[in-house]
Amino acid sequence: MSDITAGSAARDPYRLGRSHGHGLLSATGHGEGGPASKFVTVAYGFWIFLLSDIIMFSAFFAAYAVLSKATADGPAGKDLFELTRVAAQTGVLLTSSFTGGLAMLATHRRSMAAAQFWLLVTGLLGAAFLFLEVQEFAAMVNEQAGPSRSAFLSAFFALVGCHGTHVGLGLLWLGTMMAQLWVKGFRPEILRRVHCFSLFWHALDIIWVAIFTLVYLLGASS
Amino acid sequence: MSETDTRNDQALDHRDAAPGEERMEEHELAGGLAGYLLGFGLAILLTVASFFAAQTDLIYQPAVISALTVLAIAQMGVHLVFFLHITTGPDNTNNVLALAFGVLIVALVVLGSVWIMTHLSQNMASMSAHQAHMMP
Amino acid sequence: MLDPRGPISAGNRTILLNSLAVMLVIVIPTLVALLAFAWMFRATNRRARYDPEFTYSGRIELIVWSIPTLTILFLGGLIYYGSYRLDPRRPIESGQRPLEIQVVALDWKWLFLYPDQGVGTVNQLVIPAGVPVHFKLTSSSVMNTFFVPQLGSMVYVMNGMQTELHLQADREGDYFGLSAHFSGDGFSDMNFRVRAVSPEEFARWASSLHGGGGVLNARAYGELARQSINAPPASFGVVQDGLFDAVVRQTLPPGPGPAATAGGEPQVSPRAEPKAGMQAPAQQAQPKAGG
Amino acid sequence: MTMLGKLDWSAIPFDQPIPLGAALIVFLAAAAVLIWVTVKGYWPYLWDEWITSVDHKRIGVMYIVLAALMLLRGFVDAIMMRTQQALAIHGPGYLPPEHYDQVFSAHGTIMIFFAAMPFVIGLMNFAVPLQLGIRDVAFPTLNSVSFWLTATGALLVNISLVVGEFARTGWLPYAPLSEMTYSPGVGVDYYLWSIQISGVGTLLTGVNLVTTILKMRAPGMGYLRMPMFCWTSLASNLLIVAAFPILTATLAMLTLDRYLGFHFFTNEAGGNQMMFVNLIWAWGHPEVYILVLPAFGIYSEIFSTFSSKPLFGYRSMVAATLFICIVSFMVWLHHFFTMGAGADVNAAFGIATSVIAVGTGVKIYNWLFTMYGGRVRFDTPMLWALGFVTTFIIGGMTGVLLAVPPADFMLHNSLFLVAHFHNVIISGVLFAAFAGFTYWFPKAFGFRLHEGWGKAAFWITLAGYVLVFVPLYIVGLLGMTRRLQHIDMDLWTPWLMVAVAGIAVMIVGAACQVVQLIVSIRHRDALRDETGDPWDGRSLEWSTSSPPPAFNYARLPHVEDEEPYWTVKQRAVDKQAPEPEQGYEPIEMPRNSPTGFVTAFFSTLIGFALIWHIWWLAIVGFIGAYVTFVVFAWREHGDYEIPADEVERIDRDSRAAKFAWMRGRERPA
Ligand code: HEO
Ligand code: HEM
Ligand SMILES: [Cu+2]
Repeated sequence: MSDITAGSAARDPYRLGRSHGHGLLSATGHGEGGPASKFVTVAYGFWIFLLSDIIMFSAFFAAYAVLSKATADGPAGKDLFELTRVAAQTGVLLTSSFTGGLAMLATHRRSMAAAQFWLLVTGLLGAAFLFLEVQEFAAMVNEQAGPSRSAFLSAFFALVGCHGTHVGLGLLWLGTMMAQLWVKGFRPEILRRVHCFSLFWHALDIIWVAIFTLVYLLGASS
Repeated sequence: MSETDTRNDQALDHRDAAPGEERMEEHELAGGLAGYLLGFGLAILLTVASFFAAQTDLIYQPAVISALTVLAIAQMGVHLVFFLHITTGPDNTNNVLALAFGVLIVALVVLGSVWIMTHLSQNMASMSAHQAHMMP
Repeated sequence: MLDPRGPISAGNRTILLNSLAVMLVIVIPTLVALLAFAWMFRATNRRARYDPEFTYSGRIELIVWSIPTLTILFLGGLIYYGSYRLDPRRPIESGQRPLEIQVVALDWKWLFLYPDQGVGTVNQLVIPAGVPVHFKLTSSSVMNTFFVPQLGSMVYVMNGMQTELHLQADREGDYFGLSAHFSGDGFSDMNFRVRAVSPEEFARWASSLHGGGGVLNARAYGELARQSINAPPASFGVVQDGLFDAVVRQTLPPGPGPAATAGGEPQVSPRAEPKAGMQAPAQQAQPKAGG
Repeated sequence: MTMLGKLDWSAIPFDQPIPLGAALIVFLAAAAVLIWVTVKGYWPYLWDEWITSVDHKRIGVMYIVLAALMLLRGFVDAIMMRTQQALAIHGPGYLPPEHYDQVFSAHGTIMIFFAAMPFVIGLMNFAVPLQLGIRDVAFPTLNSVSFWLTATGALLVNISLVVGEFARTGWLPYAPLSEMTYSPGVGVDYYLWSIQISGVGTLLTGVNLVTTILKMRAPGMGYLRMPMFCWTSLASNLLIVAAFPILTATLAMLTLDRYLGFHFFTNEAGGNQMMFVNLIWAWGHPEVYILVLPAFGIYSEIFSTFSSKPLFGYRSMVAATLFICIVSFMVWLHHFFTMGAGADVNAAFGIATSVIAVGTGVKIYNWLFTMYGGRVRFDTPMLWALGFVTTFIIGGMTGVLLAVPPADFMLHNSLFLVAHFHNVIISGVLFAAFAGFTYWFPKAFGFRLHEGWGKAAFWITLAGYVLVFVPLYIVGLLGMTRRLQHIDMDLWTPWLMVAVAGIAVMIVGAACQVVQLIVSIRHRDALRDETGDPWDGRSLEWSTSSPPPAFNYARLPHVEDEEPYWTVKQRAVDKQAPEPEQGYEPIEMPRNSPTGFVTAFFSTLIGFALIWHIWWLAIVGFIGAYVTFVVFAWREHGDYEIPADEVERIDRDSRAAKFAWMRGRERPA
């Protein structure tokens, strides 16, 4: 082996300024050790997808930033936003992120009961969040402050609604996965999916931080 | 962790970490239940601080926005570290690079759009304040 | 645009030719080298040296990065100064007071208003030669772009917004004007004639029109804003005060689309065409023809 | 409210002979193919080997078939436009505005989204895993879903030919023209849903290939040992992941405006139409680099292979690729200099734009020096590559010209712009597609394409392309603007006549390509490539047999340097002995899955239903898609195993063929 390596290095046209002697597995972070495991690949792929999702949100954020003053003589943020509800939503979603983490810990311990329990709690908290949001939207529509009232409200409903839709889809996914976990147990592919779900759920929480800061807190205070 | 990764167990120490993966054996600050608890606590603290900053009169009003921005960034950082287990370790390089790319694009899109749109809107304002004043 | 008739288009052209020249200086040698190398080192040419180890040269890399960089640096200066000097909002330096003209793009024709003269025209623009013109532009409905190639820069026009443009014709003559941004089925006919005349003749033209036939008030504007293709040139001797600002501020509603024009019937497929629009609605506003 | 929403018989253009006739021809052709397949009993074959295949090579080929068909459709549109403009001088021509406007909108949309994108993605799909020395992409079933979603988008656009209409708003539906008020028909809705659906497919491809390239290389293949095409594919897919979500969001906003009365871009209630322009270009500019970066990669492979030399300045090329990738996200305003953002914004974006020329220039010079000291062989792929560099630098130069704001104030939306982007897209992307197609065709099918017809196609296409687009630069300078249905200026007419002559030449060129394919298939035995390495290649894909086995490599190759196959090949030639055989192990491969096809079926329903406001059908479609997802998630066996002795048998055969060929070879001096 060693003479072959030496031979190829001598023929290596790019040897200029290149250090030698990398063992195949030693270079962590450079992927020289051959294809990564399925777990790493799946999680990484999902990570890339999440980044793209966040970029999609950034377009809605950009639109909101540009249109937030375009109230067309209609109500502005500070006439509409109720910070108590927003605080409740934030608390609920944040806690669900935490319980989601506990569910992950339970899967590491291979404890079915605990995992199912914490996933259920996470789902219920997510549903509570969604309920509060729907309530808010309904109230606004009733006050003639629906999305077609002004460009500002269009941008608001689209941005916050997009997050809400994600939470809703997350719930659907969560339910499906709890059923799978129940039926199939802690199999590698199920564990991969649970892991991706947890990434998804935490990412939604991060987006919510941006929303409650930029939309609600800034909107209500200016 | 072992069943999640049947084939590459032995190489565990040498491979990249999956995003969000917790290296349980490392007993890190952000590891295990303690990590989640710590993160949860910090996040609550920062949230409360944000809501407080938005409503108090203690902060000079025009600077509220910067206070809120800082708090939001801090909280996102807390979520990333304690919930998503992003670290600066060598096994996380790939994950952090991807994240950095995403953040760069988000910044370019949002800041670029706001910059462009502000200039456009200023130049296209239908009339000066003076003119508006003269209109019936 | 190769035949400029005003300071703006002359400036545009000079900058264009400068940039082109700078780039050709390196593009042409590159082109020649590409063809020459390919030919020289063709496999059948046994006299050419075969040197598969020649895959890196720090010196060449340095040159290869720096030549384009330097070119772009120079071009960057051109871009920077050009952008400021030829900014459409920048007034043209001149001893003359600029003429104010307000432009409204309609579906699918151009309305020109002369606030100081109190007159208006459709699809024909008359300007005094040698005098800077300050355009304020807007649209009644969709985006268009106001463009007179021989006079220079174009600019977008949009409903609810006002853009600005400064142009000047140096000499008397007839120029071609058009919309440079697609705006729907009647787009290809959204052309207008620009007549640059002597300042005296311009004054005569304006006063002959003033007070004459054709009243442009909110109602007439509403008619005019309906979709119509290939509207003939027309003029108005009386223009309601503040009409342009009312369009910009949207106190006059945006022009209707085809659904509204076609009399409320449900619109489904390709037949969503303007039905009532085909006869020139300008007629209904009783303008004085020609002018 | 009826069961069929807005759909009724008036949607079918019985009174318009041209679209109806075209539709009839397409319909009859499709029916003929279906009948032929049924009569011959090919359905099981098609279903098992292609439709449900999750093999990246098969999916790559299907992408390219789709792209080629759509390229023909887009080309027909182009012929219609050129002839219309030649006939409609001071007259109406044969296409009324409401039809002509659909033609250019469809041409642009189809060419970008359904011809260029699938072609490039197909080539990446086919070649990247082979070049990386691995067995498939990271997510094979997802890959199939991506393809079928793209096909759904293409199908919907083509349905609009018969049922309803396509958008009449250009390839980017600027608001407010595309809002309900000004475009009440279903044309824009067809656009929106077909782009959204295929956009999801593209995004998933991006995720898939980024993950593949970053996480799944053969052992030893560090980043700086990846072939150039893998690098540019990585950059391109990163751009997909970063840019397509912006498109999705922007079109979603327009959709909300049209369907639910939102006011993002309307004239009423504070909507801001400039926002649409801003956001659509924040995607649109990176999009053109998504197309051209993989093309640059293909050219890099070709310049190196056909010059019999490693790529010159490899690391410089990597740097230039990443440079272009990042900078392309900072220039989008150059598409609307004339909207009036003011001097400082224009200057900043103008300079940022021209900076891209530096990265591109570096690439050009490195290709130049790749040829220097090489032995340049003028096979068809190399001809396309040479045709590319020589014309692309002109198109790039006119692009930089447009990046100078005062120049753009005169040239924006002119035919000069149209000439610029066809100049860069046709030589940059289309020629690369043809080059890559010719280059990898033997790898995919085991026989080469006919060289004579390929060369004829090249020269004729090149001539036609110059004839069509040089006149457009000139009329652009003479003030002619784009998207004109008829022409009133005599100044322009001679040039339009030259262009229409050029399109006739291009038709001949296209015909040569079709003939080339037919001739090659008929003479496939004479053109057979036994060695797996017809061009004396340098990267890993040439080390396996043609066509490669399902698993690509019996053992994952161990990569020792930048040109792993070249090294191994020279060693074998030197020693006149093949690489020692290593032990064989069973291989796990992903099973076929109809998931992609079924998903596409339901998304076609969803798309069609939403376009025509048939709400119940949309709900059915969504439920179907969800059920498909659950069924897929629930399946028990995603993989199957190829036993070791089978692997061994396949590999022995191909090694023997390869060595028989190597034996006769000498190392080039
Ligand atoms: C694959 C597609 C592709 C590619 C590669 C490019 C490449 C470039 N484009 Fe083009 N473009 C593309 C596709 C389009 N462009 C458009 C429009 C467009 C516009 C807007 C014009 C307007 O609307 O008014 C500008 C300013 C540019 C600039 C550029 C520049 C600077 C490059 C550069 O990347 C070129 C770099 C290459 C060069 C320069 C040549 C080689 C370099 C050498 C030899 C080094 C030395 C040279 C110098 C230093 C100058 N493009 C549109 C219009 C869309 C629409 O409106 O519908 C499309 C589709
Ligand atoms: C094969 C030869 C081709 C010819 C002859 C051709 C011809 C044309 C013509 C005549 C137009 C309309 C110009 C105008 O507005 O007046 C056009 C527009 C356009 N073409 Fe092509 N084209 C070709 C290939 C391509 C390819 C390969 C692509 C992209 C991959 C492409 C993308 C576009 C786009 C985006 C537009 C703009 C559409 C719009 O205005 O909305 N074309 N082309
Ligand atoms: Cu661009």
